[in-house]
Amino acid sequence: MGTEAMFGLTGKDFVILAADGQAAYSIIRLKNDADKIWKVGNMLFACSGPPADTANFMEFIEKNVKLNELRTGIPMSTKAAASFTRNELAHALRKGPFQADLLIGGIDNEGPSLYFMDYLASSEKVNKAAHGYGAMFTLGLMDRYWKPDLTEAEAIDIIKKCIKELETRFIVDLPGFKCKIVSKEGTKDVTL
Amino acid sequence: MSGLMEYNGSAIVAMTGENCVGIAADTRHGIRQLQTVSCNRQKTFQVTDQCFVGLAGLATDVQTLSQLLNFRMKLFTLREERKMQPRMIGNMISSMLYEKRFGPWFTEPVVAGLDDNHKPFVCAFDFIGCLSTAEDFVVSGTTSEQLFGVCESFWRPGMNKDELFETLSQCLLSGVDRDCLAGWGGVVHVITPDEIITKKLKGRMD
Amino acid sequence: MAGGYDRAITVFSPDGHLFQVEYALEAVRKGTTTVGVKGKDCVVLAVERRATPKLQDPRTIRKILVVDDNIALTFAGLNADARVLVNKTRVECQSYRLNVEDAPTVDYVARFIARTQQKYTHRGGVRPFGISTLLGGFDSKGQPALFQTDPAGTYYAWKATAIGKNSKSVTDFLEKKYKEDLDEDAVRATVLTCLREALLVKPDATVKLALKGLLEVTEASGKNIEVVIIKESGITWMPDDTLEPLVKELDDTAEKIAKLKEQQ
Amino acid sequence: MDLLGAPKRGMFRDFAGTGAAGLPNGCDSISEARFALPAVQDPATFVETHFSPGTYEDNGKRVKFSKGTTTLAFKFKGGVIVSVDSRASQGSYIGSQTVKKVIEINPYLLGTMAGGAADCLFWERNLGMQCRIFELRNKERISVAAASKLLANTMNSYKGMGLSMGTMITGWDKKGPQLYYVDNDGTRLKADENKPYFCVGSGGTFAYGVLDTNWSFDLSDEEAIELGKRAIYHATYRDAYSGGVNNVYHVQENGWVQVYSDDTYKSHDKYSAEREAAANP
Amino acid sequence: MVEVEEPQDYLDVFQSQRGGFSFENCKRNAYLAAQANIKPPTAMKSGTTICGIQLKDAVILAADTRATEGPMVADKNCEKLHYISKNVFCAGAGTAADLQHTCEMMESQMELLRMATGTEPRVCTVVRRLSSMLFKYQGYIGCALVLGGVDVTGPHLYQIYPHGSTDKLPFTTMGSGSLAAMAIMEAEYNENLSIEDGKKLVAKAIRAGIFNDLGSGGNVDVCVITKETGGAILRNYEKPNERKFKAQHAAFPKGTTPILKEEIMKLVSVEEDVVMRD
Amino acid sequence: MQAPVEQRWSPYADNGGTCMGVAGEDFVVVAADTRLSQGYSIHTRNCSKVTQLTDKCVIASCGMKSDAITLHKHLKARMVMYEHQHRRQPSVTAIAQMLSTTLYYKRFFPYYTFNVLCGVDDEGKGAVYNYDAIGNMERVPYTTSGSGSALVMSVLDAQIAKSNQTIATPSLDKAGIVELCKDVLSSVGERDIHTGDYAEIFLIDAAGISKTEFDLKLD
Repeated sequence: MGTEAMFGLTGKDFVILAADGQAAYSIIRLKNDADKIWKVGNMLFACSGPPADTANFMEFIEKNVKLNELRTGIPMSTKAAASFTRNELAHALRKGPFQADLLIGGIDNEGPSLYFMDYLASSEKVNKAAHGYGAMFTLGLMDRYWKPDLTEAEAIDIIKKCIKELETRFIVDLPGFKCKIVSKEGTKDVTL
Repeated sequence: MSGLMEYNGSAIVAMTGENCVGIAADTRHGIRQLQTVSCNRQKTFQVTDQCFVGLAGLATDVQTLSQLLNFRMKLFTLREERKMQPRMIGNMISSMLYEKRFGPWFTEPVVAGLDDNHKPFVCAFDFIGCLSTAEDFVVSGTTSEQLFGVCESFWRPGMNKDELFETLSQCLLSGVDRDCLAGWGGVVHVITPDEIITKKLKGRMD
Repeated sequence: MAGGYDRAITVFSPDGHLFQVEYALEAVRKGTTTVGVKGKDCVVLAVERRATPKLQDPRTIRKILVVDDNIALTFAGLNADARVLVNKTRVECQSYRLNVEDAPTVDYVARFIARTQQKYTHRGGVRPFGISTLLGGFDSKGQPALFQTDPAGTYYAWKATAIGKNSKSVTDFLEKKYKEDLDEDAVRATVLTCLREALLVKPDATVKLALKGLLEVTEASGKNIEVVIIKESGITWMPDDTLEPLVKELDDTAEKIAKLKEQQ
Repeated sequence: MDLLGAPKRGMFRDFAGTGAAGLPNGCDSISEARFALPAVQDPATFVETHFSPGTYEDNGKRVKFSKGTTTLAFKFKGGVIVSVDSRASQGSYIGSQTVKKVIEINPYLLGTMAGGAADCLFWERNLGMQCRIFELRNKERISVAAASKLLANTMNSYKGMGLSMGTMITGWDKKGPQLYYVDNDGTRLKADENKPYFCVGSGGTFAYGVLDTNWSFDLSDEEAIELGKRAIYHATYRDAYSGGVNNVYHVQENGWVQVYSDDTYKSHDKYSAEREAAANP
Repeated sequence: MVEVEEPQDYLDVFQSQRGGFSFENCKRNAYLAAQANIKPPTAMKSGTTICGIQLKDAVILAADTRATEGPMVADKNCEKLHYISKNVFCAGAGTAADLQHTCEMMESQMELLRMATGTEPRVCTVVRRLSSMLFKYQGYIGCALVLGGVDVTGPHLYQIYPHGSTDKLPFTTMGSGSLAAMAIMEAEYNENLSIEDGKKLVAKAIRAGIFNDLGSGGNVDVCVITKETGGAILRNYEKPNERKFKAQHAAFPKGTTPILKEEIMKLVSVEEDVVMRD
Repeated sequence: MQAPVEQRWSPYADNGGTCMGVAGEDFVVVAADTRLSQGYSIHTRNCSKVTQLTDKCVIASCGMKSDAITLHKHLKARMVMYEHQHRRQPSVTAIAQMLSTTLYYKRFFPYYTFNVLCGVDDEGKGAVYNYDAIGNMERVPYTTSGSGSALVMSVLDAQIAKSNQTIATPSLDKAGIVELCKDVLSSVGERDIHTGDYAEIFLIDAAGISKTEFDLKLD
């Protein structure tokens, strides 16, 4: 379980994802503004794990989703993207595993959907999710404050609470949190 | 790193000359090989007017043993009211180490001194007290391989105190320059019948 | 002629021809007419769509294919071959983006397609691709560029060109017409910038030129013409409602010219 | 749906790196040379046990690769400064004090060497070849991002085979000065926007201390070069596995320039004299 | 069991010690090894070639003089022939420190025995005491000894292994060079050799070990023990390995080594007190 | 009970021995002992570690003799191929780079050899190259490899590079360097059990390659 934190929530008509900005090598922080939330088609994939695995896996997924879009001419649904990603991860598990934990957020005619997926390629559609040590501190908090049809403001407030909680309780200082929202209009950055 | 002896890193060499004897040691104190804590670490201890003991190896044992040695020397002088000769100091250290045969101190001592008729005596030990004397030079520490090579080439019989000093310090410095764990300056003691010359060497600080 | 050599595989005939490749070029000449014109900051591709049977859903016949975010490709020749070649090209473009973290330039894509086509003229047991392609996109300096590739595996850059049925007459027409447009660009550029949103309301000269070229050889109706404008910002299809009047307007000019010729 | 040719993990690939996907223009391996493999079930473990650099007890064999170092590079207004030490140590024995740890890939690209010296030398020379071929094919210089990606893909396809390499790829391309960190498990990081620098090697932590406190984007060229020297001096002073000569390069618009190369012995004298002068003016 | 209370300061530690091994550091060293998974260093070992022959009325032992620390020659001229008593000597191979101290201990025990019984010690007594001690320590004391002597019952030659097993033999070799030496012994030994021929034989056997075994080298030490004269160690009986080439390096010019500080302490021999300087 | 130790068959052996190379202005001196040993026993006292590759270049390899033989054979074959292709002998610098990549191609099953490549380069200057087992190459004024290398290097630092000496002393001429090599090898012979018997010294200069032998201790 790397010293990273990422969490996500579904709102009324959007999904919000947040992730820390640290890329570390043993005890040294090499980068503190790493963007771990990838834009794939019109979905958001938050990916944590060793930078080599996350970068390689996410680029592979991103390009293949784009390829599918070019081929079929229709953008991929979140459900399809999640299952494609799961299959890739599961397939790689036996050959050269990628250590990558994922949160997949997207919106389509099924409404906003958030998928939790760990590096062993188990996948689950959820309303709130978190990875890494971050999960241990924030899942309780998210359970407490999440309610259906959250507005963007409310969701951002919960995310801020989670980050504050990490700052107070987690011994490791995680810098440069980034937060993004995906909605019908597309994806946008949220300044915390 | 592999051994406890290489946990801190050290280089000690002692050489005989014409009615004089010299002992030199590096001054680095490093921990876990990487960090250099300080560069004026004492690794040679004067035990009598004309005899020094150098201790290489695990820094904590070096300190513990030096205090124990100090205590045993004082006790001997109180009881016998005479100066311990270098050879006898050697035997004492040998039995002190061998006593801990199965739970040893991780240090490899070197003794260098002049006995009462100004005859130079040098000897070295392994960490369980096997005493080995030599006519020319003895070495100890993580830099022993390099020091063996250099001393074997540069030592020659019948050196006066100045030649002994130059040869000894050149051996130490060129030896530690090839060892990561030792160096950061050096200290050389040259013992002659009527004086002790102590010099701090300016070595590479990397 | 030196028969017997042109059946199975691409081998040289005694008089130095690769008949399979030449036959492929013949297939291209039978393909639907396709025109490409490079403008100041855009490339326009227009292609004649063969009359679609009533019951067929016109949307599924795509003669202009998107290869990458702002590279489009039209072709003349066998539809199926085109689909296979475009699929390979799309994989190559994504692979390029994966490894270089930058968009592939149109000259790079043209070279890839040409090389792929050439491979199929070299090995036994395979026949060349029966298509020539027109590629519109932007080069590494951000300038628009128009490329053509053909079954032999060669590729060329063009200011404007046409492939497929009676491409010869279209290119002659373009040669005459093309010169003046270039210097008009400065004027049109200013117009274009203020019309950025309403681009389609008053198409610029390049679109007009491409259409006029096409109308030389096809009978004018919005349904059997497909037009695409490739700009830095992306690829946009001309919807039928703007295409129809434009075709109408350009068509009568063709008649006026025809009348003029009669008078001389 | 035939997927994009991503670098396959665990499957052995020819040494040109990642085969089709590796080289953007799809040509396969560059030269016919292949890697010889031991006839053991799992070559990776074989190499790990017998020859992995870094473990000094290669079960008794006196085979030791060079390991331990301090290399750093930082972006600033005047381009990129690369400053390295030159010690190669095999176990606690110093193999050499004059290793050139900045590898001149081509007049516009620099790579640094940390970890296995042979691995860095070979693969960065190989990267130079790949960049040259890219230039010939595309008639323009390869971007630093693409060059570092080529190296990262190569590393990825040899994951677990015991390569040891922590390198920084830097240069000046169309988008200005660039700095990337690539290491042997395929990690590839672009330098931060706010703190665009990396320190790699056993002495890196010491250098980070000096860099973090003194770096600013608006350093003049002289100040930047001085900072590069200073950081490496402190690393060589404190870290046992760094030392020797300090080489400093400056990456500018039209390529890199070596701006300093001298023994850290001199820096020690200079800085301690300065400290004394400051102590009792 | 004598109750030994926990030592408060150094003096107590010294009082409570009554010789023998102290296992004080064992726990700490085990912790160190586990903590930093560090293997304890290897002690100085003497690769060694030693041999002994028993003649009609004498015993001759011989040994080489090389002590090694792994691939390094730590001592080029160490002593492997040990004095146990006037009429009993032994040659040792294995861990150098164990050899030195075990033989010293045996020497003091035999001296005490001689004073107590007023008689010359017998070889078999030494063998019995050595083997029981070595057995007690289960081979952890690494001594492989060739024990020879002439006592009232005549000349005896024994061989003792670290685990405590002993053999009585007319001739024997031990150590890493024992194979080379044994080849010579098997070829040329017979019991009615003269002492002079015996000395030549053992020297030849040791030389075989010196030249063919990397663990052995240096010079040949011989020890002849007879009834009349007792034992006498002929130190460096042969010196076949003088250094062949020694270049005369130009001496380093005076003052060439960079110095930071210099301090000269004149020795004043007024009153004899120990100057303890940190 | 001690954990069971997996005795994996090792394809490698260390046959000991020491070699060294010193580059002068226009000459190179290569010295190596000729003892071939394994563990504590000597295979042979007279087995050369040095192979001549071209008129102006030799290679000395310590470590495992069988790998050294294979490597030297391979290198000699490459020399012949080079001459067929270019109709001249390769320069030392070319050979050096070729050796580096040759070693690296065996990165995953390395030659257990520590090579010192010496020769006179095209500009007539002495050239010595130092390698680790997998091809990390560096051109140096002097170097050494093998079981006694740690003993040799510091002496060369002191006598050639004259590190830590503030008073300049005249540098060694050709004869001086040969003398130094002989002395250094005999010092190693004293202290390293794997080095001894005889030593060969190669002197490469414009005149060509001359070889002399001298004795070390046999113990």
